[in-house]
Amino acid sequence: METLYARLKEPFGLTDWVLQKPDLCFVTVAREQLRPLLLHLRDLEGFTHLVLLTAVDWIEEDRFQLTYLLHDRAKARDIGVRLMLPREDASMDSIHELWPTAATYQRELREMFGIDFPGSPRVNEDFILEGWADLPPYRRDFDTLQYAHEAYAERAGRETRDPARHMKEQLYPDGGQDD
Amino acid sequence: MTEGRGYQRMKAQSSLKDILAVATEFERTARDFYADLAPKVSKQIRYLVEELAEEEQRHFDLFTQLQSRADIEEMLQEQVDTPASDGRFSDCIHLPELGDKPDDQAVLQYALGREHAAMEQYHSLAESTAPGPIHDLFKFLAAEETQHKAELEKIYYEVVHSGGV
Amino acid sequence: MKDELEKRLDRRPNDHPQRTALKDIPVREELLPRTVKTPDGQEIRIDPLQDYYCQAGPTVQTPAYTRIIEDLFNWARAESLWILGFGTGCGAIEMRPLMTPRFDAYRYGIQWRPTPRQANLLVISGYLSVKTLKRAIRAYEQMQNPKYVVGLGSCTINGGMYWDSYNTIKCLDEYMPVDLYITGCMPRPEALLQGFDDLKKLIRAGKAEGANRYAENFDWYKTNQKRVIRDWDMPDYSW
Amino acid sequence: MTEYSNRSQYPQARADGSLDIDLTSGKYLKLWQGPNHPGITGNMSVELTVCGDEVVEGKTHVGYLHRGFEKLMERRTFIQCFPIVCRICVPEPDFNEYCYAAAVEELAGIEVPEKADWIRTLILEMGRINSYLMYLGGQAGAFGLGVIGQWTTYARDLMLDRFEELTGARIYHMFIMPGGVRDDLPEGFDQRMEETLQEIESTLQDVYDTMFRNAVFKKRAVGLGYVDPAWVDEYGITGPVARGAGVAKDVRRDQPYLVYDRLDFEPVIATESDTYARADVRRRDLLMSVDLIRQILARMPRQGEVMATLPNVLHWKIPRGETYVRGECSRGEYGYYLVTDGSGYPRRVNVRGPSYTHAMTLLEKLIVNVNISNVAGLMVSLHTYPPEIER
Amino acid sequence: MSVRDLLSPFTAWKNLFREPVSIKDPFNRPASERYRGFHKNDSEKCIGCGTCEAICQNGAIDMLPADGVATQPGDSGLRPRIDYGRCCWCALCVDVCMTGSLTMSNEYKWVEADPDKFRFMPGVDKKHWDDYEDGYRRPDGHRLNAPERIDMPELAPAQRIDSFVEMVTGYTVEQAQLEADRCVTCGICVATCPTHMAIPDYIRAIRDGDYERGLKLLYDSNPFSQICGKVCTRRCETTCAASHEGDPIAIRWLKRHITEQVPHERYREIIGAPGPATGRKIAIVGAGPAGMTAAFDLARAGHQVTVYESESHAGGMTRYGIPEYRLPSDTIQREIDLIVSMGVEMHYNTRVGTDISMQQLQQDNDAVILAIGLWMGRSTRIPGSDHANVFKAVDLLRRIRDGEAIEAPKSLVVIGGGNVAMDIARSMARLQKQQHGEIAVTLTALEDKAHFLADPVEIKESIEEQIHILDSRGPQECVIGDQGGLVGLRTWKVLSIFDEQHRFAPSYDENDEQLHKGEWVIEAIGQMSDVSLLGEELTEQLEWNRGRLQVDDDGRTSESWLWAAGDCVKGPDVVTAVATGHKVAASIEAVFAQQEAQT
Repeated sequence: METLYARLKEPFGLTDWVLQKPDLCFVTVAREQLRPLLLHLRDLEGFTHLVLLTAVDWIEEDRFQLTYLLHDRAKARDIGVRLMLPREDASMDSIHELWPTAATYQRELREMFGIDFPGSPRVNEDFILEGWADLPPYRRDFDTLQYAHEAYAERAGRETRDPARHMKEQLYPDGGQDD
Repeated sequence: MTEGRGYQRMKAQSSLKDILAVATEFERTARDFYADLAPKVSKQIRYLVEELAEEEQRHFDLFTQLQSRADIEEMLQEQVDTPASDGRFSDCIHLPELGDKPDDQAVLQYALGREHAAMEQYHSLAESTAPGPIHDLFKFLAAEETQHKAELEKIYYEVVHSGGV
Repeated sequence: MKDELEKRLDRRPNDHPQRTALKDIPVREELLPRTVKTPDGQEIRIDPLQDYYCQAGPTVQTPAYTRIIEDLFNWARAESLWILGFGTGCGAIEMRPLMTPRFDAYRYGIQWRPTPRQANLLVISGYLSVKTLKRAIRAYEQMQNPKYVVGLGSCTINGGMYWDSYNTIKCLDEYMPVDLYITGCMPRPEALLQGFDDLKKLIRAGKAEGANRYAENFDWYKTNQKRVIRDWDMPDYSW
Repeated sequence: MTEYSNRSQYPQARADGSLDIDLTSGKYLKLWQGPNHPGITGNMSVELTVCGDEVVEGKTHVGYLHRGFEKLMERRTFIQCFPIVCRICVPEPDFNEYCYAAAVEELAGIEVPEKADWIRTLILEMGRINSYLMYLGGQAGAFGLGVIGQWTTYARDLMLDRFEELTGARIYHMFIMPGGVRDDLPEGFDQRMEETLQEIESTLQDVYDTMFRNAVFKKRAVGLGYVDPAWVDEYGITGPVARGAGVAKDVRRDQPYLVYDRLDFEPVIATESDTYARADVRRRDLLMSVDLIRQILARMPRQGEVMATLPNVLHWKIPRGETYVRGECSRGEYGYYLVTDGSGYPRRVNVRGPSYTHAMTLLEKLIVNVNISNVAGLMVSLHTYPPEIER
Repeated sequence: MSVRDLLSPFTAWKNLFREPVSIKDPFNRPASERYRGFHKNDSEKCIGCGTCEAICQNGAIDMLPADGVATQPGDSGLRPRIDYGRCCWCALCVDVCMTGSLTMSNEYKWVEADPDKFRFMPGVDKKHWDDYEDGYRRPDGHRLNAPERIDMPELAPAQRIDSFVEMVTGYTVEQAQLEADRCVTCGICVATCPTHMAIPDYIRAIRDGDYERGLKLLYDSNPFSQICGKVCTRRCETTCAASHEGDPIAIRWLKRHITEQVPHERYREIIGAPGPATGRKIAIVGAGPAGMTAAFDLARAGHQVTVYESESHAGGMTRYGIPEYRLPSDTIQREIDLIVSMGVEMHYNTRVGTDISMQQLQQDNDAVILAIGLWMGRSTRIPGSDHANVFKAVDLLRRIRDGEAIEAPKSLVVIGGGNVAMDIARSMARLQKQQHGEIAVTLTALEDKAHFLADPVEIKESIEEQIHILDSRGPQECVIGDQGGLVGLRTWKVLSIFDEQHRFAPSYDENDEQLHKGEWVIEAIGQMSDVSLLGEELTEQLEWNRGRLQVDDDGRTSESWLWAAGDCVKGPDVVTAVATGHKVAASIEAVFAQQEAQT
């Protein structure tokens, strides 16, 4: 894996190399280098299988991380290619012609993160959700609990007490130094 | 009251009536002793002395009532074997030197010794009287004193053995 | 009844600032009136909403017979629980052992049917996503009266482990009348049998009145349904 | 490959690749199979456009079982995620438990006791048997052989009894915890397991006689849903579907995890690459799992801990990192991509089940030209579970 | 296709001759022994800590008051109520249960028409599965939180025995993090702490690495946090939820850790400056923890506080009663300096009653606080106890802390089984080691080892330091030799100390008599207050309650201007003294506020 990185580092401008375990490493690549890198990995390095394509929302850094995980069966190894996208109006080039399955991943990312992949088949069709009108739910700024509270009825009659506060009320209502 | 007199009386007389008289005397002197002591001790421990005095007063009242009852006159004439090992009872009638300003520990120690002697004495008196009201009285008194002693010991432990931190 | 239901459920306002305006939901393509050419070349006009669906709402079914007859009917109903084979959630996986020799529900007059028209018992086997709720309502409405609903698993009762999920409903009885709940995650086949047995008792006692409740409070149920099914693109009543 | 099609009726492709289907032409009919349909694998649906009784286009629709696990996990602590992951895949929940636990252990640097690894392997193989038994029933049922499902469900239930006594639950076992497994094998487990295995073997023999050597099944399954070996990488095909196409892809052998490197087995393959071949691969794989369980019980250590010491799970934080953990489940490669950010909650979890590619792109490709009556059989032959697509 | 393919399926007919596999009675089929079915809770064992609620990812558990369960120290009085409309039977609640009270039965059938009925309080709401034997319980050794405490590093016995250098070295950040990690944040301990420190919160601050927040939390409720971090009697740890199935959290050491992590010069800034002056004057008698706590509170409120202390340094018993190896002087000094920096005026070497009268204090101030502690050692008053070589522990400890050169005897006997006894025994052992190279300290106590009043850690460390501990020995006489020198202590074996009613009633075995040789005998059985400073008149005016000053809940005496706090009211214990100090200060504030309102 180290030799692979050493070989690809310069030509593709790879950064943040992490060897997570002997058969899995992660690298970060710039947007314009992604396609050449994936092609190189697929056609010349044996990473023929797109294991998954997904995103991570680093909302504090105002960006999405796309992770393309490729697998090389002959050598039993994986490489995770990270790509950082600005969160605002996130859009990325589709890779569905490299792997047809990517279209499904891209549909999901479009729906769940709001990341667009122009040109990807059926990318704007509803995939999992139906009639969704809120923020894309996998975004960090979407609060599922709050949404659930507001959208769905819940059974009434639930209440709970904090043990420490309850003990204060029961045992030393006025005597506490710490409120 | 001087040393030995009570003991002599106890030895010499062995009718129940006389025994009761000694016992009454015993309780009375104690009561007076505590009552006299109360104003002398510091206010913080006065409760202790006052409580002791009250306790003795109760016993004293009990004996006085008993002696004034006519129905047991006959029984009082009965002779009993006075216990031989009863030195402490009369010892304790003797007033101790608690000093001018005794502290709580000193008072407690005195009271404890006294209760112990009384307890043993009543116990053996109960053993040597035949079943009947007098026997029951001594048994009652023995139990009273035992309990009293236990209470005092608890107080003693709490007051003196605070354990330290 | 409606008030009681309202009271039981902790109502929350439907509109909140976070929610953006609804997408403009068009009626499904299949529901649009259209002209179709049949294989033999004939052109026919189809208006699905008119032609495929009933315009009237559900009606309350009152016992039409004497007590004895009604009891006999209820006995017959109780002994023929025909379940719609619609596995809405994970609980469906315990239906298969139930229907196969080991637990053999058939011996209790319980069997699976493939279409709503043949079934009288809708088993909601666990959580319902909003997307499935929409289909479950249609399936329920298409079932013949008298019909029953059993909620299976804790998630039908109060959301279960999906209590904070944005995509599942929490209280099933908010959206359709439930006759019985069986708790568990998931309930075992034995618990299901127990539940069906209890349902039989309810039916025999004439107390499984869910379908009538639905008809009586149709508007209330519809309002609740439409509150969560944001792309309501079908007729209000799918009979 | 059997030729079903009469291409003269077929719609032409538009410039963007989609088909030019005019519903008003009367030539085509839109037919929804599912979600409420006996021939569907779980709660999903396929939107079929048919021409006569032949499918010209099929679109998979999922989302009926979506609960948003990946989102829910982001607001649960690492231990709180453990009970919910198994719900992602109902028929074979243990893979979720294992992959999640392994990913957490890797990022948190927890060493799992050896015995726990053996028990985990045992559970995963037991789960595989369950899943295959369910598949066989489904596959036969899709072609009208109802009795097979009765038998296999019974056999599966016996295995569920073993699960129950080992893990304390029938379906959602919640037994493989980050750090190890909950408990040791119960007293007399080996004996009862052996009896169960024998019953399963006998059932499988019956299944072989009545299904695999059945003219009806052969007639319908042979040649249906041909998968070209060249598609394996292109479409991300894994597991029995790939092995049925002659590609000996098996994570247990390729990248051994748990104790698979200490067990004797070879990936089962077939070359015909049709529905029959895939069914047969699964049947033989099932027998191999029976053998693996015997190997595990014969070789596993009987002494020692089954759980590592965990920090206080209530405020368990894991340093920033990311990893991917995979395993070979009955449908193919199951994987968890876990990202942590140093907090007490996962930053992101992505669950990659084999059905994700099988039921979407691959099914949509294979379904074209298939007779409507065979759609169910084809879907089952890919052995897809919708909840792992949409989670 | 072959003929075989047509015939083979007919083998299915053989099942005609098979026994049916159907379960005859599926309604009464017990689940497996380990089955995770419906919950059971041993309500007696449960302490209502709410850890089950905390771990439940389904939000299925509520903590609510239960009928017949009282709130008391160590038990919140709450019990879990489980919503079976939420539960997923993962049993994390059982695994994490701190007392092992929560288990599961193997019952699994529950059908209801009313969905609201699926909420119940196991163990309180009776269910038919409550007495089921089978069902899931946490397997042995299966723990979701480390049951063992992180050991506090300390000097080895050989290193510490000849010096008064502080023996405990304090947690490293890593150790403290690990120990803080064990806390389940239930807060049961808060009620037990006399001053109700925000224990779970400051432990959380350690986990977060936010020591300044932690320090702020400490000083919000305890201006003796550095001292309590070292010598607190830590009653909180006795009610710690973790103590039920493991070691309690080392709350004291974690408190100490916070105080050590924040630079001392930052303290004042974090704690905050005193408020604007009010012109009110308060005199405090005694610069111990109670007095100084009240001084801290009142000075921070802007009042003018003067403290009168008969010794040359402040700190009270923490300085003069606790040996240096447990509590170094500079720790005390830092604490005192911090309090004084709030604007407290100190008068050292000033004995009230002698140098200044109570009446004077009353005249000069708006309020007076008595915080005089328990400074007089009790004596057993057994025969011989008035010998010159019979000492009282408090007196000796004070002399040692004062720096007085004490010539240790070659051998000595200590009477007492409390912490003071351990302190003096260990102090004298150090002196012996320094002066003679040999240790010969015998410690006798009435109690048996299981009932020693001293902290078990103290006992363990004493034994490590070669103190010869004899339990169940009742002192009878300090034996004086022919030459008038002390020979040792004669004791009887204690058969029992308490009677059936748990009252003190020692009974002795007079046949088991022993003589413990010792040139000195040191009595460490108890202490009392020296109330003589009040003067006869004030003593008579005040109300007393069984030997102690009678005070109301806020520490106010029967005299409206006089409050009392600390060991002389309730003790002896540093943290209790702090708590009463706070109380008194708050009471005075309230009285002032009332007076303001009236004028």
